[in-house]
Amino acid sequence: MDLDQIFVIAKQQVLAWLTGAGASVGVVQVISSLINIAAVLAVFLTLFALISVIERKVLARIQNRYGPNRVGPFGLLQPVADGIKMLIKEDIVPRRADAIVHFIAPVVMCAAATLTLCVIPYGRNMTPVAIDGGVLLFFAAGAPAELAVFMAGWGSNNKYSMLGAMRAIAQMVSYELPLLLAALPVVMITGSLSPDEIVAAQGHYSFGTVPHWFAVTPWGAVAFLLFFIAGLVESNRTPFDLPEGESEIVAGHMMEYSGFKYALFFMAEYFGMFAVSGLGVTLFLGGWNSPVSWLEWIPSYIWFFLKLSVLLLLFLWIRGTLPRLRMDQVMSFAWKFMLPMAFVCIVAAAVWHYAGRGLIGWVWSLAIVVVAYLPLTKLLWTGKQFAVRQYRFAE
Amino acid sequence: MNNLFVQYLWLIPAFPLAASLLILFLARTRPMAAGVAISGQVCALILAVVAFGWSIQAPGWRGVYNFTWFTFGETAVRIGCLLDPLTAVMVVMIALVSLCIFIFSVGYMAEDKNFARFFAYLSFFSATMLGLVIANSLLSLFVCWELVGLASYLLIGFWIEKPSAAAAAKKAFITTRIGDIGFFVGLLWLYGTCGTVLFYDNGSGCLEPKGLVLLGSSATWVALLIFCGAIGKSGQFPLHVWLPDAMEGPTPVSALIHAATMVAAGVFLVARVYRIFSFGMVQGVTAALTVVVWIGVITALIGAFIALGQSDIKRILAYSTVSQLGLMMVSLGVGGVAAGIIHLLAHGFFKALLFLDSGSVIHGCRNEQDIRKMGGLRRLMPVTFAAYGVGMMALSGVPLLFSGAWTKEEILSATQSWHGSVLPYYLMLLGVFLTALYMTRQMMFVFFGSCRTASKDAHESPKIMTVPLLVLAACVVLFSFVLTPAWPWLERYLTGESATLDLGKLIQPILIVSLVLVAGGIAAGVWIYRGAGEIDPLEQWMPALFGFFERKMWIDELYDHSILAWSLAVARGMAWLDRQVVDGSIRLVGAIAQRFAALTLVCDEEGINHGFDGSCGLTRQLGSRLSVWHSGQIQNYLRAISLGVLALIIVYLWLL
Amino acid sequence: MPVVSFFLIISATLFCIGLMATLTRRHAIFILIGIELMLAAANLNFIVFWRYDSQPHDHPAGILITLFAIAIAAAETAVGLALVIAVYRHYRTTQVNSLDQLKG
Amino acid sequence: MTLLVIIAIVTLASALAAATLGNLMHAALNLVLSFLGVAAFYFFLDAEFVGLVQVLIYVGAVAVLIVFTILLTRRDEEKKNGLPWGGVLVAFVVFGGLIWAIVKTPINSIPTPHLATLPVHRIGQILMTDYVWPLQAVGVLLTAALVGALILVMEEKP
Repeated sequence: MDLDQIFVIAKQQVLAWLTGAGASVGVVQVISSLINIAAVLAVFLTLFALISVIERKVLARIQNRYGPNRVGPFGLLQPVADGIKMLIKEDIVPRRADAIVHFIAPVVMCAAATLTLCVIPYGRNMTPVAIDGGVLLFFAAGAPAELAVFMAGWGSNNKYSMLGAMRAIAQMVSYELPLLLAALPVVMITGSLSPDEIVAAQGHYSFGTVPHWFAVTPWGAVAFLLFFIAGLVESNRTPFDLPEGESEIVAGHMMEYSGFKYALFFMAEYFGMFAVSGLGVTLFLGGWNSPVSWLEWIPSYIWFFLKLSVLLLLFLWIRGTLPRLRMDQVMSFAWKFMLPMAFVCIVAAAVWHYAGRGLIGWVWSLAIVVVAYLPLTKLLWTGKQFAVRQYRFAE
Repeated sequence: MNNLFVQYLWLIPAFPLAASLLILFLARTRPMAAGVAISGQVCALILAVVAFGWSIQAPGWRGVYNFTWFTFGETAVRIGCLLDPLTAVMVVMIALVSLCIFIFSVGYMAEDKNFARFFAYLSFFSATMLGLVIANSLLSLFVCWELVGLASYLLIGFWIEKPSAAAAAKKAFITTRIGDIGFFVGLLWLYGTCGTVLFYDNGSGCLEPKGLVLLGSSATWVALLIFCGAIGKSGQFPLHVWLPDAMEGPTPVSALIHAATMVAAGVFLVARVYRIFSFGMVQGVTAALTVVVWIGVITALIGAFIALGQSDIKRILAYSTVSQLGLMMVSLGVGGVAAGIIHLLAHGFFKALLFLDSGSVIHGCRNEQDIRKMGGLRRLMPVTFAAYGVGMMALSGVPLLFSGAWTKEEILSATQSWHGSVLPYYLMLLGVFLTALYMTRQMMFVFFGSCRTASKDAHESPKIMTVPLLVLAACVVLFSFVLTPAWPWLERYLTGESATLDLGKLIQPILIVSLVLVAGGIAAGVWIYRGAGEIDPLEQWMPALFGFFERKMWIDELYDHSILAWSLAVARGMAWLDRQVVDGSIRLVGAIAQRFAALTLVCDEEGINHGFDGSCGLTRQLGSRLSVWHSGQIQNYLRAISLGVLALIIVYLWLL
Repeated sequence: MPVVSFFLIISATLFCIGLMATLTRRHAIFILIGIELMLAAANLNFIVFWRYDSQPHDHPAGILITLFAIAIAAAETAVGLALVIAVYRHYRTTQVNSLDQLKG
Repeated sequence: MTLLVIIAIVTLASALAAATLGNLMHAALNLVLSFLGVAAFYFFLDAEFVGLVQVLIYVGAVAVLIVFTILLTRRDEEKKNGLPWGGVLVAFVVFGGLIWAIVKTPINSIPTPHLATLPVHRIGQILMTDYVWPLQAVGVLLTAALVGALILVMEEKP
């Protein structure tokens, strides 16, 4: 039996059973989409629980300590404990806060996050929502996240949360553009917005072993790097986790939340992380393709989740090592480095494509990328080295 | 060769003209003026004599010199000088007489304050008279003719302050001008028909056969028109009224102008263009000449009769001149051209003599001119009496010694032989009788009888006045030698033949007849006026007739009431017309313009200003009312826009 | 009732709500919101007419127009809001009826 | 079909709320909801691409802009004077006009023609070939708007 398609076949059998049971076509469609959603939620909730523990363990290991190992074997049941804790905790809503906005914020946050998840192809024809403009949906779904952050900050009627929200929005808005532009070369080369076609485009191997992943190509590597950094910022992760910078403004816009809403925020954050890395995998690391041709017998979803876990570990690793950046540095980095580099990637991709995708193309695009990289970095760092920080206040 | 001198003929008038200009502008002192004038006249006389000598060489010789006066466009106006027996004789006579009168007037005008101006005018007059005589073209003749008229006007009106003198001058000028109009028309007609006004232009002149042929039938009319000029200037019948009034001027003026020269111009003119008059002569009679004769006859009789009735010494002489001119015209008319010219010359001398005599008489009687106030001057002024006697004898025609007789005799013979009619001959005889009568009347009144009021302390005139008198008297006597039928040198010279001495012809039957008449006239005069006192004996006898003569036959009054009245009426009509119609129309136009201006003002004021202000006000109100809509509220605008869109939709759908 | 007119009615109501917002609200931003609504309604109409066009064809005219309209609307909103901020900074108020310096 | 009706109701309700709510922030958020509703309509009308773009731009950018502007102009006192009936009246009149227009126009009830789902590729191709000039024009417009907005808002350095 083909392990690869095991889940797909299962679903179809259920549907077949249903149609057999006399459900109308409409109902069957609804059921099938429900199944997909259930599958996504199940997989990623468990992953969320798992990763919350793993993150603390990895961070601990980085900091030369053990991390949570009291609850269950090697601390694996820690998430259950956290979950229960979250549920037990009293849900405090600030009195003069804007109750409705306060309440809706986490809801919208989670909705946006899950919506982005169901676009990514986890295995061969295992994409929960397979629409033509999949990548576009991903970004469109990402858009309300900013709004949710703002609602959280505004709803809790708290200066610090408002400040945190402002920072988060500024950060997310400025990095949305590089994120989009980093994805653009891939879309340009494959000529389609649907993730399945992108993954299919990366399915070939040259010389039997080297996979045609986009990350392998020079512009692809740079684009992947940019994409990854932008992803970090979108999900407010470590080097750019200013919104909820613990040391400064105590959990930023999530300050006034407690209990389960706070958990929801965390869930949304992790889902955001999963989505970004998932997209990163589909766009640059060949989605569910195996790195080498002779390992194709391993089921596609296995490959996808392997790559995903690599990226997540990278997230955690970065969180453990890099210090937090200043807000203006984050901003100038976005506009002065990321955006121009993204444009350069597009040009490099074009050159690579029109030079026949072969060695010449490879060399030319590498040259372009390197040539562009040097002045940009020089521009970025010299001026701002230790300049006095300028505070700009909103009137 | 012989034309050489003719070129300098124009010098003759040039000298007096230069003298007159010199006097007018430079010489202001008395001796200077007199000296310049007299010297100018002497030069003229010398040249005249030379010219006379030059023309005597060959009988009937004619010197012509023409030159172009000015050109306009292609036509050139040519004038010139002419030297023929007629010219030579006239030039000498004029120069001589003028000289004598110049010398006489030095004494006569001694105490007059405008002495220089008088001599300037006199030399100007003599210059123009000489110019007239030597002219070879009717045009230059006409120009000099006008200048002579001007000179006479200036001289008659010399005493400007006397209103009667000014009126007389004006009268003289105007009446001569009336004549001149005819002359001018004739001149134009002549030019029109035969293309040139030159008398002799080596063949193509108007007096030469070719010109005359061109003239053709219009010759009589041209002649008559030119005769009008002569009538005016020589004081013939209709236009003689100015001559007696011209006596207002100083006596030398009367002598020079109204005795010798100017009045003679008319006769000279007729003589000059005699060929036009006599063109197409039938037995010596042409229409023009008959007219000349009858005018002459009438003038002579009128002059004689009126002279009888006058009491002013100079006025009597004036009327005698009128009658003598009439006589000359008759002689020309009947064909005795030479006789007429000769009588003219003689008359010039003795009439100048008589006038100068009367001048010295007046001078003596302290400017008293009424003969009835004079008397018994023969003892007080012997020289003047003697000269006067010679002049009187010559004028009335006492034969043998005096030239007047011979010339009259010539004229009477010519008149007798005239084929036109016999009447003029008998009338002329009456004229001779009357002439003798009024001259003796004057003689009796002035020199004989007892000294009346004015001539009580009369004294003889100074030498400077009496010497010219004697010279003139001598001339009169000497002149007759050339005239006697025995040796009619002058007559032959004038007609171009050579004269032969023939004593047998001395006594002619006509001479006897005229002798008888003259003697009768003198006897009648002496008898009538023997004891004449203040009142004229003739007046006692026939007061009505005498009054008729004295009033100059009411001719002046006739003119006043007829022509003058009409012209005044016409003038008044014209004045009225001008004032009412022309001025009226102008005033009307002015009024209309004013009305129009008022109208435009009104419509401008009311219509435009108010209208404009009104419309401005309107727009401002509208603007302010509309500005309410611009409340600045954006929503108002948006509401308006949406309503507009809605309306559009509805219209669109309604149309669909 | 044909589906087309159903959609048209929806867009019409959306349009009128936008219009009402623009006409009634005092606040400058609400006017912009109103405009946004009206624009959305218009775009909806474009797509409806493109979708229910009687001649089937694959030329996505409606979509293109809507895309351009959306882009332009975004630009317009950006400038509008910038204006509102500038006005607020200068007049300390965003009440439209007090911003009537251009009064006639 | 019922889903369509539900979405219509939600959209219109949220739009009405956005129009009438006093609280600025709530109005803005309701506006976002109505944008999402319109996007849903686009999906119904087989125009996913436009729906996605709508969500991306309106919800992602415009809403944030509006919210930020509200933040920046918060200290403005909100005078609660009466609802100006003039505007409402005009709105209703226009609404009546439109409805009358829609009802009157004889749209023959054409069956929903079956459209092949339009691939995004097709849109891209046409955009880049036939509509390249409008695209450039919009690009210029957007840049101009960007710069303009920036200048308007940038305070002068003291």
